[in-house]
Amino acid sequence: MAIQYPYIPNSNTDIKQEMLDSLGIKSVEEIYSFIPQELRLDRPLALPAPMLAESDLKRHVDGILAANRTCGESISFLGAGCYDHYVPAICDEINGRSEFLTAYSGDTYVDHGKNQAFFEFTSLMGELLDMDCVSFPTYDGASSASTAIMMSRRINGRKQYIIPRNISHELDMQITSYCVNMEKVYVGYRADGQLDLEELKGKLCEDTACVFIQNPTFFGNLEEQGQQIADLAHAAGAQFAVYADPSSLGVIKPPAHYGADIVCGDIQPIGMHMSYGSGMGGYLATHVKAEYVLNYPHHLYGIFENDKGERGYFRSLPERTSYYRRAEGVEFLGTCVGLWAITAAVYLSVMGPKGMEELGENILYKSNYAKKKIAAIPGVKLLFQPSVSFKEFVINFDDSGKSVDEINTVLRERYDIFGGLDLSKKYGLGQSALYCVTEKTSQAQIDKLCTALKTILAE
Amino acid sequence: MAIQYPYIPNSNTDIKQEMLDSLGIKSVEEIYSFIPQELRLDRPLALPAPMLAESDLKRHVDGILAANRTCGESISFLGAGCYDHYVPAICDEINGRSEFLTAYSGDTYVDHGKNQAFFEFTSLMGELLDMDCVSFPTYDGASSASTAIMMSRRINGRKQYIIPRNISHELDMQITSYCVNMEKVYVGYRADGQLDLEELKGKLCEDTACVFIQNPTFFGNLEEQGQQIADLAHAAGAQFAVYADPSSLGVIKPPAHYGADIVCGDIQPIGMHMSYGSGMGGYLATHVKAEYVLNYPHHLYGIFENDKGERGYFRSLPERTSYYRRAEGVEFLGTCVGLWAITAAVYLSVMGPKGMEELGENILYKSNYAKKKIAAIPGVKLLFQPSVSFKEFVINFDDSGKSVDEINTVLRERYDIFGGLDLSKKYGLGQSALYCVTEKTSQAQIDKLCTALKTILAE
Amino acid sequence: WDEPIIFELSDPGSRGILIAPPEDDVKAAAEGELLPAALKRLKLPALPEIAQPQVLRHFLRLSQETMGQDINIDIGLGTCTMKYSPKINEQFVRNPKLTEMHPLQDPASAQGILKLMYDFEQLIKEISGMDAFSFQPAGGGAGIYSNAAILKKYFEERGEAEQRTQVITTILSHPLDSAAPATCGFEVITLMPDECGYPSLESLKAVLSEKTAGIFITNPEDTGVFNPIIKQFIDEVHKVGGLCICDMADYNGMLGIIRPREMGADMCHFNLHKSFSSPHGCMGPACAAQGVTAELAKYLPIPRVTFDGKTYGLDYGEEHSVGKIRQFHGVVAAVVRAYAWVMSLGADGLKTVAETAILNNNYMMKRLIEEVRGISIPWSEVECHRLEQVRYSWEQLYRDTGVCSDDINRRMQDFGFQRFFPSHHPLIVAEPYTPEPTESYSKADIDEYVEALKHISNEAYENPEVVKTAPHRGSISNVPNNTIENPEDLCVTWRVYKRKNNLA
Amino acid sequence: WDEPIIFELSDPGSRGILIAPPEDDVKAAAEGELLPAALKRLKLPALPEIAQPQVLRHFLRLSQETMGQDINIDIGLGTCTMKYSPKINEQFVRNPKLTEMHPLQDPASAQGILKLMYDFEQLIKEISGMDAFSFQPAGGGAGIYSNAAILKKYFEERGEAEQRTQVITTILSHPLDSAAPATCGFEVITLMPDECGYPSLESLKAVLSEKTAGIFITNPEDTGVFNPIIKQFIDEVHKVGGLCICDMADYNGMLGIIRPREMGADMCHFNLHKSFSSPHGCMGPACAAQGVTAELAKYLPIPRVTFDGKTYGLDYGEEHSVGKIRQFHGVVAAVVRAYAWVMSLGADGLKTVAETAILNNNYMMKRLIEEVRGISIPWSEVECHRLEQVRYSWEQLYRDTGVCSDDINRRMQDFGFQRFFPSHHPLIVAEPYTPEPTESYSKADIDEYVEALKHISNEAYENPEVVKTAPHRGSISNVPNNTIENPEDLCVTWRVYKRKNNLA
Repeated sequence: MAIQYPYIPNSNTDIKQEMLDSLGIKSVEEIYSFIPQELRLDRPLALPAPMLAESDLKRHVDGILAANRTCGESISFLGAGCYDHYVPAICDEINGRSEFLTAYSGDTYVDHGKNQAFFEFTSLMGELLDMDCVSFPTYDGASSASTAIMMSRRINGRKQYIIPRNISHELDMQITSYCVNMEKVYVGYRADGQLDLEELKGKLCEDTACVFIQNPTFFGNLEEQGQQIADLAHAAGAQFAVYADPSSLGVIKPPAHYGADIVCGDIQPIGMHMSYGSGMGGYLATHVKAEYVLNYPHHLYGIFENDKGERGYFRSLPERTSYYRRAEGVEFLGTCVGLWAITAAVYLSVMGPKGMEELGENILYKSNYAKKKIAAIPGVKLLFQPSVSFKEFVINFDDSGKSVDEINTVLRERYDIFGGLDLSKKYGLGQSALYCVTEKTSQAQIDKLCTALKTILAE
Repeated sequence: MAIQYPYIPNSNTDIKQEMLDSLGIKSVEEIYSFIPQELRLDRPLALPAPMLAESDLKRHVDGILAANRTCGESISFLGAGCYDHYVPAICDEINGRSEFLTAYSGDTYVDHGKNQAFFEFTSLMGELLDMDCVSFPTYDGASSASTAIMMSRRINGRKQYIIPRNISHELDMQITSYCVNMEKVYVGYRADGQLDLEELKGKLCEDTACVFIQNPTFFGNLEEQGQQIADLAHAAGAQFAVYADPSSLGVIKPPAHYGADIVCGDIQPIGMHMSYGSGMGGYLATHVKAEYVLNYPHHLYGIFENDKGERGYFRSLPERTSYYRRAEGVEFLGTCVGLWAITAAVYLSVMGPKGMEELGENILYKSNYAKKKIAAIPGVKLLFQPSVSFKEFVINFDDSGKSVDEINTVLRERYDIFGGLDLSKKYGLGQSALYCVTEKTSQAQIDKLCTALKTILAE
Repeated sequence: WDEPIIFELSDPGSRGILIAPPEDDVKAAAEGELLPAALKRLKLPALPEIAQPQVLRHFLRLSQETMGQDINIDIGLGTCTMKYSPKINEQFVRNPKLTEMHPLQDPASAQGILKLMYDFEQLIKEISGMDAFSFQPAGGGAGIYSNAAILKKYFEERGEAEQRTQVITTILSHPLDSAAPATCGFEVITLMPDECGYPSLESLKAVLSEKTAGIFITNPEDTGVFNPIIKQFIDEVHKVGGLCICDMADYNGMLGIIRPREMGADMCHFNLHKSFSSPHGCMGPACAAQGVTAELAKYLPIPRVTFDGKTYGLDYGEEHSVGKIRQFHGVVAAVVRAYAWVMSLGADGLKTVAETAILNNNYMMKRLIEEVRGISIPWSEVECHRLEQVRYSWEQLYRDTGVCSDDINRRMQDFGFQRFFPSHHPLIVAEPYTPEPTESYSKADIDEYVEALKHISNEAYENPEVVKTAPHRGSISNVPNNTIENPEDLCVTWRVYKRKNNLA
Repeated sequence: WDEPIIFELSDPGSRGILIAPPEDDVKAAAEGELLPAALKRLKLPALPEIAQPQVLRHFLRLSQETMGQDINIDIGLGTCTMKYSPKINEQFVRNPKLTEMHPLQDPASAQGILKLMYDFEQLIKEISGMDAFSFQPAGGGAGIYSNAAILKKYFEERGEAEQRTQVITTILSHPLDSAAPATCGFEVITLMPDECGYPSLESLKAVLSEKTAGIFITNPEDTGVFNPIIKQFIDEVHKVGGLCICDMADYNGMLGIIRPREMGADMCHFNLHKSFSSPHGCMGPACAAQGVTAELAKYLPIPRVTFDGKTYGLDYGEEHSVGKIRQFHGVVAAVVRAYAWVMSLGADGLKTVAETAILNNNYMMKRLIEEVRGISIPWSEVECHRLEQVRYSWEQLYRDTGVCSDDINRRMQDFGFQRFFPSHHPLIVAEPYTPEPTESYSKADIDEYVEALKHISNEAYENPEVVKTAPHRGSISNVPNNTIENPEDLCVTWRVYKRKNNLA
């Protein structure tokens, strides 16, 4: 007898027959027999034998994943865009709810709850960013950064975008992939990691669509000249776009406070597990002005009230979007990260203002402690001093005569420590590594790292 | 400032003050000041400093549990009443639903869904057991066994219960704890593990309330004389109560088919994780006759229909219960295992008749294979041959000169195998161990055990 | 949802999950039939046959038709201590490091869970003042029973078993304080309350004798009335040689304030699924932590967790123990949750729990009495002290309007609340209503709840029909005739229902 | 539930979770302020302050007001492939062995996940016939964009970038087959269908030229109409030197039957969150598996997973690659689920998926056309071949009754169904309706769904008001005036709403 597949109710032999009978045919093949033979596969797919029993499948997949060594099992100092923050249990509880997990594009009425959660996400982000317009989140921070830049172009019709050299290479590459037909102009940074304002002045011109910075920068230090950069950009008629880490905004000024017009970044730090990069999601925010609003490619969930006082949520101004206008729409818009929007909403709701503040403070203290302690190790140099850094900082090992690759290998193999990201290839910083600490990193872990580094560098 | 506890909304300083004000008092202590000082604790509790941050708590508890070595990590042959069956993901999904997890005693209207799930549990068990009356499940199989015996006494007013010597010692102890003011009479078994019918005949008398057997017996073999035992018990005017493993009933005759009047057992095998014994739950079933029905201590969820054709579920005949009649009720009735009732309902629904049959067949084949292979190892003897066994069987090591304790220690320390339960202390079977295989046990695991035993016994 | 019974979803032949066939070698090892014909089931059980998505959908819908504490302001279910069960604790009990543990593993491979159980015993010893605990009883009733079993064993060992056959309780103690000792073979004597809501010392003295084995007492009583002379009660029982067993199931208002030790208890039990936040799980699995004095420790169920300063172990010594109350170690998952909960709060946190529960209850009590027409509090004439819960009466409202407590209860659902608990039997208070606003509810929650009661009370006075015919917005509407006279009309399985209704 | 906005639940001072303060030594290491005044946030963000039980309850209630595939017969959302996402796969992606993996870990510590990604690439290569895959695009749109980026890069490397600026698509291909290439800088030419429902070969030939970079085509088209001359289309494009990019997002009816390879595709993408069962998650996270021929493999986004027969690694070589389409490795969790799903079914199972999807759709189509008044199928005059979905039209019903597709859609909710998907824009079919009864639905599900449509159609003819004023049993009722004229009236945050409505 044919296999009766648990996921396929109508693989049931009798029922299938009943349905075929009602259609007056003998096999499903008759339905698609109109498709030319040359298009059809004339053999079964050559796939491994299936694991039909769920228990076999579980053993198999768990077995594969068991070969991973995780950041929970080891001690990790990796960041660089994806962060090991604590995920409150309630976040997992809500995003694991069958209803949210398996809903899709239902609108105002049927998915009222989902839409309210989306509206709450944009509203909560609005408070965190102190901005009035926040869109449905997109694929990742790099996507929202790309849109921030292209949005600038759409606003002012200019072609160039200025980005700093202390930007993430991966982020840079992705912006390049998306901002086609635009010109990238780099601006350098000083030894303390602050943007080189003089160079910026020289690069700004009447074709500058926007100035884009990361704050904290990719190297972890905070950019302190936000307002000056804003002023320079605005004076040149350009937009000022800032990529900001939401986990920093309980203690650090939101970009809107130093003149940013467009704010973007990644919501992974606020409630999403890393999951080998699965947890990324991009947010984008602006003021509510027509030139911005009409240049979002994303859904904008607006609130409305009927005469019974019931509130509903609609996708507003949909005529902008590629779903309505195809090639003429604002960029393209696809399935992004709705579940992460809801999760971030839960995260911000449960954290509240005090939670975000304490989170930020915790991380500030930890980075400060780690930096001080590491700086004391012979053969090690901290870069971008004396700038304040948040969560990440760069250690240079040039004086030690050892490569980051060597050091990281020993850290991993001997100490079960994942060292910071190797920056030696792309950033012109010699043998440097980007170290990250979060509120999950304990003093004991930092101390263990220092002891290990001391030993390794002394060998 | 006082800690604002996340789990205690009104620890909020301002709100607490507002509430105190509305009561016209200065502190909560004023409310309970009427309680004599001698009753009150005059110092703070001496407890460890709390882990107020959820992330600290998680690290702490995960750290403690990490010291466990589980049956998933090792290879386990432990059974003896708690079994490592596969738990379908859908069972965990449903019993993890907030609504089910945190509901309690809501009745007909508000908890309609829960009540329907209970009714479905009893209905599904009814089919599995081929019996018409099934109660809300109780603490564990031993509890339901105790009630089966006490129910017999309530029915026929007799005082003795006959149990076989091949009963689980833990089960026996628990029955003894509950069946107070009754007399226990043991009946022996033959070398092949079957009940000694001659002895039974001799023990049956006019004071026999019931004959109670486990099938499969504690030693894993099947009792083949069910009908004869039933006939003997009935001829003596006694009830016949059978403790049956629900995971066996897809292939093995339910006790009702060989004359059982009362059927009981544990539902842990059908959908519950072992969780160090947390997953136990007792079922109890009979025919729908007044003498049985009125002697259940448990809730009985009946179905009713209103004139709109809507079905509702009520606790039927509640006047029986101790909740209504206190000391005069049928035994006592408390909070038992509602969540496991729902889980077992999901399990049986997803397994269906074919699933239960295949499960049973799989286990029969595995035990057969394991027994044959182990029997071939020098120094080892299988007990209770040639009886057919289901899931468990007893290996005797007397000829090897080694104790079960020694063998199990080596198995665990050197091979990462949890050997069968040591029977050497309570059962008069010499150096014997009770081995268990389930559908999760792979051939490779059985083979590994055999290789290990061969090596150990040859040392 | 108008969800059919699961059997109605059956499509014969469909499968919800597949089971791996045995390996080829395993199959080949079989010679002939594996089962004698006499043992073989002849006809497969008539379980439904349903594909997996449909099974999932069915039970998800039933879950949505269930009002868990998580989803509603569950103030109504008094004596149940409906409080927040933190979600992080669910992660702990769903960790394979717990779920895949067999209870009979060698302690060497179970050091984690044994340590946790041992450590929790130390915590709850301090919380209660008692000297030793067992977590084996799998529910409040089992905890009381286990205490009764120790009581019996204690007098057996002293040779007084024949003599000490009587147990005393109060009518407003939990019914199981009566039923469980009775099941254990004791004769139960029940004291009635006087005008203060608890029995007088005189009424106790009147029944004490050399036959007295002990007293099983809930305090505060089921009504929320705290018996302030509890210590005298206990002293009197001790004087005649009896033991005192305190039912601490509803301990939520006393954490860090009052301990059974100071009351003089010899034994007690705490429901970990109530005050200690393990979720109720649609009535279990649960755990009663059974606490006793040092003298009685040897009688606790086996096995007991031991610690030699280095390694955790299990003591299966049967000599004095009452034996087994539940298989293995009880509902260890509840212990894990309770441990995590206590560790998340500490001493100050626990006292805040109790004080907030008391504050919430007294705040709500004030609002109800002052603002809701037709409600009253029995035994409040002299003075009205209540800790964490109150038994109210709707008697006045019923007299005025004909709307009874049960009507109001059904109407509560229309406002999105779980039903309320009226009272245990016997119904000493007329038209009873027993809510318990635990520390998990905000002031806004309580206010919303009170407003609903006000609204319903007003309806009762102005438009009683709407209350009497409730619920109007539930999964089903009022189902009359839900009682059966003849026990053989009982219908607790679909098979019987089908037979009665001539369904296929 | 009448659930307030989360901000309305705020009680200033309350905490939902606490954060551990830094260790004492860590704190002591700080000298003075950690932040320069210029960087410091002066006022805390005005997030709500709510205790944890209330936050949980709020979002649980919102979840219950959301109609996921799990909970309803989600046939309506055509082109979305709403199918069962097996629960076991959620256990895999929630395993800490995945959730706690950082994407930049040394491959030596990530052999498990790399093996799984590598193995899934082998599986989907065979399923599609394509030679290489990237799982980096995090949604269908990103997959199309990534293909457009390769198209561009390909011609750049051949020095034809200036010349080949045109991309062709069909009006009934997914809108993003037009929008994504346009975002990538291509000029888009759109073909219109002829009377068969797809464009004629002549119309294609008319727009092909040396400017043609490629064609982006969905087949079956958005309407469920399968273009049987797809191979000729592709051959013609190849003839002028263009590449063919097949949008396989809706592949559910073709698994094991038709592959992009045999069509002649140079590139394609599959939505793992559709045909391959990864759940939709309220619109993502998602994954488009991007497949290309061997010739184009070097252009795929980096990093790519490698295997040397022993060890899995990552190749970050940038030389030919289009670079990054999404950070890191894409939504790996979707790959894990898709891998598990394919391994649970195998070759026969996948073909059963496709054939059952086709059977379900054709069965439903027959019932709808024969039994439901006012519905019709455009382009069915000549012959009516549909695979896994159909675009219907309610035009007749609208003409007869004035009830439009949107009215019916709102009414569906009253019967417990998710809304249906009408059509992508532009609305070529009047009063469109596009359901997709995937293989996850039973015959009984489909019958129940059809009955509801019949019922509503009858209502439209007999009592149109009830349909027009729907929904009647939803979380909210009809909300009129939901469009805004002035973009600056946009209100997507609570802060703006409060300001507009003068709320505190």
